[in-house]
Amino acid sequence: MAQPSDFGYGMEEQILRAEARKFFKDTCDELRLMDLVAGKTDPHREPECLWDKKAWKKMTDLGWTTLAVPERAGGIGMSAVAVATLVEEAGRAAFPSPLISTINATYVLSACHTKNADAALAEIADNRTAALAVTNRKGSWSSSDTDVSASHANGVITLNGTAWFVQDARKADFFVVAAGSNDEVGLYVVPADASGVTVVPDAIVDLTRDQAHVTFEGVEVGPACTAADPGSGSLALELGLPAVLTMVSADMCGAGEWQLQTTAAYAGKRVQFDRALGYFQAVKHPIVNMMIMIDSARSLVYNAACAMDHEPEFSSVYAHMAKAAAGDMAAFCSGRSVQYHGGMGFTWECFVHLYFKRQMHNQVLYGDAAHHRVKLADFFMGPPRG
Amino acid sequence: MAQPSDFGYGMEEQILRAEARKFFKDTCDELRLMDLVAGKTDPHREPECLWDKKAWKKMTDLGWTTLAVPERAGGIGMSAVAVATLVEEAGRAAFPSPLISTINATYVLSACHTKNADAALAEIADNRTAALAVTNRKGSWSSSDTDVSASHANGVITLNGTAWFVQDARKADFFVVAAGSNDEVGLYVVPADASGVTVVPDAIVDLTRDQAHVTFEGVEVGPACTAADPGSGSLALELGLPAVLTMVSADMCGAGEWQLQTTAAYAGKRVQFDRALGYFQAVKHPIVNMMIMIDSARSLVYNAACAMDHEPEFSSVYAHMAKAAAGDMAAFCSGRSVQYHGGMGFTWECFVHLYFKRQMHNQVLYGDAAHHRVKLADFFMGPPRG
Amino acid sequence: MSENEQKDSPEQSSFRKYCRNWLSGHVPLPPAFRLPQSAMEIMTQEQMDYLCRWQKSAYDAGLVGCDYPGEYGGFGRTNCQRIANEEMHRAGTPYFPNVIALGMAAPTLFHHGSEELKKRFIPKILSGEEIWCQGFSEPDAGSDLANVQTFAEKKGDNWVINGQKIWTSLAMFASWMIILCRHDRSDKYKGLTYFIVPIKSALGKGVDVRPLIKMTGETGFNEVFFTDLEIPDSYRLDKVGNGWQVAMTTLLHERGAGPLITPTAGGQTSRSSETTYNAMTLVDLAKKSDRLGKTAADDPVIRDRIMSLVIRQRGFMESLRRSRVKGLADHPMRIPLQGKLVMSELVQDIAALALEIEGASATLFIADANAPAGGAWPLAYMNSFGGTIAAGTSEVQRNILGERVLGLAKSK
Amino acid sequence: MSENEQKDSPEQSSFRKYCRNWLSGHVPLPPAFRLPQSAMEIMTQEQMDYLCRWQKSAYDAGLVGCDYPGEYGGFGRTNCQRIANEEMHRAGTPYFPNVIALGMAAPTLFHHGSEELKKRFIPKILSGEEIWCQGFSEPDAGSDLANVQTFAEKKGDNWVINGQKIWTSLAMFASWMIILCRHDRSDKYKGLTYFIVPIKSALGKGVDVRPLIKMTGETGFNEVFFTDLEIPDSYRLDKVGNGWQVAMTTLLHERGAGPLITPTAGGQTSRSSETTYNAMTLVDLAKKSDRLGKTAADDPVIRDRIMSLVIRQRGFMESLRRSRVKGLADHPMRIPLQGKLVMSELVQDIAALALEIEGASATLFIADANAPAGGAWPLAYMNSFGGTIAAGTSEVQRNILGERVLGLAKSK
Repeated sequence: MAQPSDFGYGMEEQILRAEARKFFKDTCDELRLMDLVAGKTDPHREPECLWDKKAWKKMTDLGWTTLAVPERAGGIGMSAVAVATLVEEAGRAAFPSPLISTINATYVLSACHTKNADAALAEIADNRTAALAVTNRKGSWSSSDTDVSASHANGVITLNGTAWFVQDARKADFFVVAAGSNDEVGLYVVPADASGVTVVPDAIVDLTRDQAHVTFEGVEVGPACTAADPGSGSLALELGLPAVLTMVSADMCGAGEWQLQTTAAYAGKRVQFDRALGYFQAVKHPIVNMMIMIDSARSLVYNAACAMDHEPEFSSVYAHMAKAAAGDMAAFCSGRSVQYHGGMGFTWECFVHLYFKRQMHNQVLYGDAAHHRVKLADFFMGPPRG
Repeated sequence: MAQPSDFGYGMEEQILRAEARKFFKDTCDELRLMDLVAGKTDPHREPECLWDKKAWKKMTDLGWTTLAVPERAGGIGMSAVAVATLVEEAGRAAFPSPLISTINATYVLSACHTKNADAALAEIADNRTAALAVTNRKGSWSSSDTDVSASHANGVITLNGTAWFVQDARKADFFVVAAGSNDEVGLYVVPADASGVTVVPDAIVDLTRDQAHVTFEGVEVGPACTAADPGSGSLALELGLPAVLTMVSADMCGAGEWQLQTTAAYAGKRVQFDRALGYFQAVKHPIVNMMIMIDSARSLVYNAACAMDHEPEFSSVYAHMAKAAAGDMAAFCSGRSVQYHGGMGFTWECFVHLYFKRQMHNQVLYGDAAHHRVKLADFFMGPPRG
Repeated sequence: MSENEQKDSPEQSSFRKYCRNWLSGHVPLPPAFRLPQSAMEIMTQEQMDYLCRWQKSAYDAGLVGCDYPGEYGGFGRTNCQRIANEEMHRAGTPYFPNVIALGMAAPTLFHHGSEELKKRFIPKILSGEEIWCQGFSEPDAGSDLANVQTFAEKKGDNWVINGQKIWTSLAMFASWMIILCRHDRSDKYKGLTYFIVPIKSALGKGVDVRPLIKMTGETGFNEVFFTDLEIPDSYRLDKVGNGWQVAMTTLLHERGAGPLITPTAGGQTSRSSETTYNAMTLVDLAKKSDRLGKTAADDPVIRDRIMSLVIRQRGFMESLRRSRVKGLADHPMRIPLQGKLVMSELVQDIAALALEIEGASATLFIADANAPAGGAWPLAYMNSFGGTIAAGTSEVQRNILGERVLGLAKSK
Repeated sequence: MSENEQKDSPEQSSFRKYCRNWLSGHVPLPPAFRLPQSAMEIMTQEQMDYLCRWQKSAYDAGLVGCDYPGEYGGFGRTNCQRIANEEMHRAGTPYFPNVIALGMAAPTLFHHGSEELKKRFIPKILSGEEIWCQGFSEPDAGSDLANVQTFAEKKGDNWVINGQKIWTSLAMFASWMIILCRHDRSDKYKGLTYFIVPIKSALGKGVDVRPLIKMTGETGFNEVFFTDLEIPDSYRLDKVGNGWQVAMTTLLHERGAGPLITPTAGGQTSRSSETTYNAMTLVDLAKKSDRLGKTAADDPVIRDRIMSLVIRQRGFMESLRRSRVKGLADHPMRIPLQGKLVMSELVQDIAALALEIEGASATLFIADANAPAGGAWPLAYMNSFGGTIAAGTSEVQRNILGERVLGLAKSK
């Protein structure tokens, strides 16, 4: 199977992108974003969950949360490049919403290919929100390391333990939980309001997201909640991972492009030594390097997304490439965006810290650049010997 | 034992440095160096061994080759920082001579603490030249990997095999050869003109040095040639290694400083867009980065050299630091020196390629920067687990 | 069916079949001698003759100049040169030797030449019968190209050229040169006029070519001296004083943005898929190289760095692909203008890492029988500075990108 | 005997013994509240009071202002401040709070102040009784410091100050400010004059201090507004129109080159040996952090990168040591002028690597009970941009080094 040379990016995708860009610009420009998430400054404040539910309602009305849901489950079933283009625009707006988390859960559930998983997908198609709860205390994204256990008895499944680093947890209607039973991992759909489920917000750096650890204390769910049986959950997660990596990377590319344009605009405006800052090569050339890194990461994102539909056997490799490139890009672009905004860029009132923090978060999410280069080396070079 | 805060760098060292700088400037400025080593351009020419033996005679008359030889063997026994300061100046001149190779052999022989080794040191004190022949085909600097074997029978030692990457081999009167006998490594002093010894010149990139592999075919030497018995050769080499690394790094710092000054001078002279090149931050700032890297490497060199006399328990760690810093510095400075000389810097007739090539050689010699960082990590962090 | 074929137009599809069929019988045998990495490095007449024969046969078969109009010696097709290039790449043909002519002289003539010039010169560019070189750089006009001092003085209907060009690749084989001259010393930019001048036929009669030696010891570019060379006014491109604008057209093509505005003349110009331009070759090199008692391929730090380069290379390949997709390339010049910069720095970094992987053996040069990969990597590393310096240094490329794409203030 | 002691002069040696003896009984107990990393980040009056008490007791014992003349409140010793600093470091004392005064105001007064000013102000700088801040930056005068617009108008024997300063650390605690003003709008450099102005006593009477909030959410610097603040002409340093020269003296000290020309006023200004300024702390962090199923300390790529930083840090420490050795430092400013640039970028890179080592946990900030190291690393990373921006950005520092040390053409 081969990829179409245009990534399969056609008229529909172009229209979606234009709509999305307009929507986010109208709904959540920098000023509104500041108002929404940056009202309180004290770093010791209680963790908050700040998002615009009205805007979210409009997004669901537009069908955006069901783009990735397969038609078999009542969704729109659009291509992954279409979904990536939407996520990229959301990233450009640093938009606080359960969009990515729901999309990520969607791809994992789609990979389960079970009746129960399809039922959960139908809920997403019905505009419910979801989040993956698959990560352990140490931050391992590998499902077999889950800190949650599932015991099966008398037709009832009982979950115990804690899932960590759950993204947009307080915006989720249900969680897709990886839980182990005798060393075999299953995936379970657990409503956020189920008895015994406690969402404990983390006090995070990023202002545009919420993150939590979710504890499961004797949470009892029925067999219909089993999206993937013990033993097949790991595979489903593995199959869903390329999408997760690709969508996070798409978000990063959107945010990176915002940083580029904002920094270039400031360098065009700010005058020092009777010259616009951009005149100075010490500023101009690194800004060009930002652009080059963004372009590379962005191209790899579309390559990875396209592979999901057209070259699935390589989608994992390409997704590792995308996240590795996006990780390095985010680190560089974020640093430069603050540095070239000078003293101003170091203040709370300047927008750049919102993106800086979101990118700090994105960088380590699901593994940093070096992590993914290890995976790629294993693929291209074989595992290293002793 | 602690280091003196001034590195033990006193009046004697200052005078030596001033003398050395003047000597190399008078004897081998860039023009003479070009004449000496760059007369033939064809990359397919036979390997040559080009050096100024008259200048070398003057250097030995000045006692410079016996600086490092302990007084017990008839040498001057000066501090390692003094030796480093001389080597640094030789590096600044990219001076083709057996200076470093002889000094390196000196330190290894000094570490043997045997009568035979001291006899070899006395030869160096008598102005004979030497080179280490301890490296195998794969370029491993670890003595236990030697490709040369030594069989002991009837009071005669017979050497067979090949030593690779022997520095300034055709300028050496004798070799200090690492050879294995039943998995134990000894060090042997072998005259370059001994029967069965063949010096096969390598066709190398660097024009300021010669390198060869030296084959030993049934070379028979007497017991008096054993500088270190089988079993103690590895330790002697290990004890000598900090000096070897430090002196090569000192050479690199000298060459790096030449690259810095030459590039800064060109950037002050060359006009483009009605401005001296150095006006442009795209040139100025990386030149400043060259300076910063050189300063760091140079300071670490003197720290390592000082440790040899005052803090021997850490000399190995500090030498790894010096070579790691010098390696990264050499790579960066060499590249920038060519780049900022523009088209001119890319030609044979421009001096910069002489240093560029010498630094390419230095970089990989005795391990590159990453190699030494592995050694440092093992020291500071313990060896990695699985 | 490959990804590229899926989108072929009917004309492209049938032309692709034609190419594939013709190529199945006409890829020349490899020569007995070594070919350089790219046409810019051709050093011997033997190499040049072999490659010219190949270009001529490809031209006769209609694989060069596919999209150029018939009156200029082309074949009048639509977007078919890309097909021919793809198929030649696939068939593993040699590259074309007339790289400056195809890539820069032909498009410059196409946009700024008189009908007469186009009809006279483009056909022999396409066929490879006349090799071209480019006379832009001078000793004091490198990055600051507009500072050229080679002077063209109007004498009656003719122009008389005096001055010196430098870093002129292929000059020793060239019949013609595109040349940027000064006709007026009082205005830096408007004082420039653009011509074509004869080289081969004028050697010793107003033109002198002297080879320069690269730091590698190889030849590869030249100084070209002009002493009272007289040429007719008809050799002028565009108006007197419009030389800078014409030069911009040439540079646009040199920097990779040509395909946006001009039919591609054709062909690959280098063996770009081979060794020194491909980060993946480092994997094999690492497997063969020893490092700290293991192979370099088992060293996690080396693995990390190889993968960084593999990702950068793949990233730019995908960017080139993306630059052709409507909706995924907001600024038309943004990716194309990165080409020269990104690739030349990538090639440099690949070669530098190769040297680290080779370790002690990296000291061995091309004449050494024990040199890994025949000494190709030290050679490639040194030559890589040609890439980051020639045709606008990396510093100039970053200025251009910052100014033209991001709208930052001009740095000079 | 430590390496430092070996070279002590008789005076230094006996003073060292005195310091050691005094310190054995006078290091203050750690406070119940948290102290910030450096004096520049003091946020509460409680922190300030604690640190002022410490500075006063050290001054009373003769450990501050050791080398300053007695008439300015000093102790008239020779090269003894370094001894006191070493011994305070060794004893693990807190830092002094009056960092701007000791490091910049005192030396500037020393070189450019009238006898009257020196006698009036330096003693209370040394004792810490009067805290100082620095009024250089303005909204439109950051890197381009000479562009200051805060205006000083001569009225009779007085000056009237109007304008705004920004990024003013310690302004909320300061009694006095050193300030660069413009008295003449027609000449960028010669139109500048340098003064000292009251802050605390003038609050609400011509001076207004408003805190700014950093991207971390913390306060830490301020905007200071001047509205018709009237000061006597005796508060002027050096001549009218010599402000730029005076400012250069201040900046020289800010950039670390002060000890070459001025007695060091004293003390450590930060806990530089602690966490966020020491690459070796990454080793422990890596041992506690999980990565790909091992600890990060077992990951060769992480190990390589930690060692790079350890080497950089050690390299600069050794450079500082080398800069004091005759014969090993050809240009006296070459190492000292690197200090601010090298250390601030090193600190940034250390913090960035710490975040990678922490992995997913790096998302957790200082209020999170599960944050590794109490969230110090994300905080340190963000604050590190203060280091690369304030007091001359890294870009400005590189200009200075290129121009002053290497003699390259001025970039502005």
